Amino acid sequence: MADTEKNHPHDAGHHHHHHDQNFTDPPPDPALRAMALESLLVEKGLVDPAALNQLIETYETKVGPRNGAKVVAQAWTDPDFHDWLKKDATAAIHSMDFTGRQGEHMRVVENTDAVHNLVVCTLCSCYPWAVLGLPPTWYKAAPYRARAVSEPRAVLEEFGTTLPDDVEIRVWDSTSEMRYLVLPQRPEGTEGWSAEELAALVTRNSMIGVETALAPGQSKSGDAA
Amino acid sequence: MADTEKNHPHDAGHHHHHHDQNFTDPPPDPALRAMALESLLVEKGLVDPAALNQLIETYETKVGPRNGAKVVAQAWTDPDFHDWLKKDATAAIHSMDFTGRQGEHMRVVENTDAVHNLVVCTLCSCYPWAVLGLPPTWYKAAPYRARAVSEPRAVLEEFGTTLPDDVEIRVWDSTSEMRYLVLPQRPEGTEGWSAEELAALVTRNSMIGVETALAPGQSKSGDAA
Amino acid sequence: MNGAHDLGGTQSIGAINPEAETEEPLFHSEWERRAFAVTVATGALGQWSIDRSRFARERQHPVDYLRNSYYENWMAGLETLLLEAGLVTAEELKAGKSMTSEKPAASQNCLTLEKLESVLKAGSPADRPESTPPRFTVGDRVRVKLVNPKGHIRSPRYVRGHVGVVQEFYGSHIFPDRSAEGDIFGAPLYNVRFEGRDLWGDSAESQALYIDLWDSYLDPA
Amino acid sequence: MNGAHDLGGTQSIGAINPEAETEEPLFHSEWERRAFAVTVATGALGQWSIDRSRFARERQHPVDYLRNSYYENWMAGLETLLLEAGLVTAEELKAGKSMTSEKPAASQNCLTLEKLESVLKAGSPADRPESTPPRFTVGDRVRVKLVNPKGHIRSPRYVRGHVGVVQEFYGSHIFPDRSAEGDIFGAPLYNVRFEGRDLWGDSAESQALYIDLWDSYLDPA
Repeated sequence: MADTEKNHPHDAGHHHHHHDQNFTDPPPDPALRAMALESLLVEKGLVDPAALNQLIETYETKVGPRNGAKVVAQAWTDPDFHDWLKKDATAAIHSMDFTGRQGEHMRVVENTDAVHNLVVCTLCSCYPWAVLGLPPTWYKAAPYRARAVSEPRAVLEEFGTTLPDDVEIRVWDSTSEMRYLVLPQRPEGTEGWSAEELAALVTRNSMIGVETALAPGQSKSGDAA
Repeated sequence: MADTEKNHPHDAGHHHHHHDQNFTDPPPDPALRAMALESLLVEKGLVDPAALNQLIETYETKVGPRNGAKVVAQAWTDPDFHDWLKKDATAAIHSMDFTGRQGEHMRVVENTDAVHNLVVCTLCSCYPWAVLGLPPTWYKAAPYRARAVSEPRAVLEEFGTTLPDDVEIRVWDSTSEMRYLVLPQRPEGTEGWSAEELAALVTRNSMIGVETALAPGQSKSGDAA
Repeated sequence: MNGAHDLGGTQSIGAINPEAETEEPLFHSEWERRAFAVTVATGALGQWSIDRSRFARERQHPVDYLRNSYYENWMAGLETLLLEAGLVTAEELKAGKSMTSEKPAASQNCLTLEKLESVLKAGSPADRPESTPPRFTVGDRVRVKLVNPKGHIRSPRYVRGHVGVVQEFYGSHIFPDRSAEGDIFGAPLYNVRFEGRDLWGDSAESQALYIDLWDSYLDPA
Repeated sequence: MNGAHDLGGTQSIGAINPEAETEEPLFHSEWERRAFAVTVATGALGQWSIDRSRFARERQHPVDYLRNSYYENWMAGLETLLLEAGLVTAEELKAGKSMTSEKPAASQNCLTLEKLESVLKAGSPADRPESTPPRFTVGDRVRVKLVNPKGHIRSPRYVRGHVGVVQEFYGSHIFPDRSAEGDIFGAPLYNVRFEGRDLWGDSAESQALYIDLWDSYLDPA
């Protein structure tokens, strides 16, 4: 019996996949792919090479987490701005001239002794470009996107951040065009510091919520990670 | 501003993944992996090479869909057996000596003019070995497992099987150790046929539910697929 | 666990492309034969349940699980099981050679040629005396719990949260969630019908799902 | 759609392994710079919405989506968008060369250096006049619909079926499900709080999820 199944050795000795793609092949070389795309788009008049270079330059030098750090330091030093930021973050942040793409609609969530906020985008990689620039690789990769919502404490531990059990962790999943910025707690021992001095304590990671702001004298680094 | 982000070219020109694995590497060669596993297990006394060969021989020659075809043909020709099969498929099938692994707990689901049954295992690849042998590759692969439950009509079309809109499709997802066998409809024009003649019309695919049984004179093939 | 194995309802997953029934070989290469045989044979050592072996495959990274062919997933799972049972070391797996002259105690359970036929014939029935009485009966409306456990579970994600009707009580079968952790006992098992349109929307008229679910997966609805 | 992009709650997905903030470059290679720039620049052509571009990335096979690095997914999505908009052909993409001397009409919208600063500054606000009045108000209990659409949706699978409480009404924002199909209109958007233990079990005490959800994703609870 079962004779339809025997005598078909087909022993090719290698993979035999029945997908449309063969996942044992390496993916196309991304550098060649990017070059082909750009050449073609330039030739078609769909992109302007000078604008591409300026676009890259803008995000490499102008739009980055120092913007957000200024917002945070301002909130720490100016109670009126702090209130405005919590009530209408979009207007408050735009007033500092941090406007534009991925910052059109802003909301600031504030850390306290009782609440710690953490921002993620499980569905893609939404991130407040206008105040933080382009997101780091880990923010866009699968492990953070998968785990930040289901086990935020374990995720925070991987950044060296341990919170007391009774602190409520609020995870903000950026599913709409609303962009979230964490307002970290002002570090102790910074009484009388200027906004400029304070801004140096405000790391990008503290504004995503995976770390706290630096303590005075603490160097910014990912040592803990 | 954003000065922490510039002047770090790191242009390695190739992939820079932050996974534990690097998915651009090809997976290990399965033939070498199988050989290493078997050698090690033999050396440790955990498997008996003679038993391995006999195991393969058993499923290549003894346990296969001809078993199931006999069950179906018997049900088509013997009303008492048909009733028994529907009431207690395990006992009825075991009475034909089709017993053992992945056939310990059987249930037979019958196609009618109003109902068509389809079997899948979305979570792994559960399959009634005792009556159908080992499953085909497509049954174990992601597309069938993903789509059989959510778009069974589209799946059936890919096997060349079109059902009237008013036929209810029942999809059996094999989440437990209960194993499902579809009892296809007896083809028209087979009045007076013997069980042996009828069994030749019963394809493996008709007992999974992705096709109907063959009509008299129709050759068993995957032409439609 | 929420893993890549839980495929029901996944989209953009490609065409089925079945090989013709009359043309597909049972194995597509010699190594598949060997991977099949060593997996089945080591299962008979009694060192792990079928649930534990499923869980070992599921715990792979989603990319590995989905790009592996079927028997590659079996091999990956078997390697995990052997390591976790302490029967082999990672070095031994890599070398394909034992690093000790001592044979593990489990080798006494080796599936020998002599034992093979009776072991295959006996199979591994999953019915077990009931530990708890069934809470539901045929005709009851039940809602599948919306849970996200980290361990093994046989309640597929696509049906969690949905309401169905109990069709049949199958008696008490080994409860897979705990069996995957080595704790073997029975729990009431039902077959439950769900309407396709409840799960997939109006395009799924004339379509029903029949799913086997254990008592503790369900709430009254 | 139920695809690999919908990652919330996926397990066995590995460690985060963040690069140190002070050490990670903004781009890890020159091709990432170019992939970033062409994607942002072509977005300004007005041929597709951000929702459509997300949907183009999501529709990849799960293995491709998950093993690709971030900007590889951007390139894959951009190729799909360009093809579907009829701006390029598959042959042209392969060759990296135009097969026609005619420039597409969309080239009139090319993001030139002159326009760049004002376009970046303006951004793309997503608020739109309301098409329907909001059905919910702050404090309302809502249940996320347990749906499995084939199209784009921004209601993550891990929250579907669960009950939360409306925290804030954000006004009317472009509805992504239809925007991905080219139909741009506003719908009420809320921020909704869910308790961690409802989603993940008792181990998720002291944990809450805040998720932005459109009106039609919700039912009263």
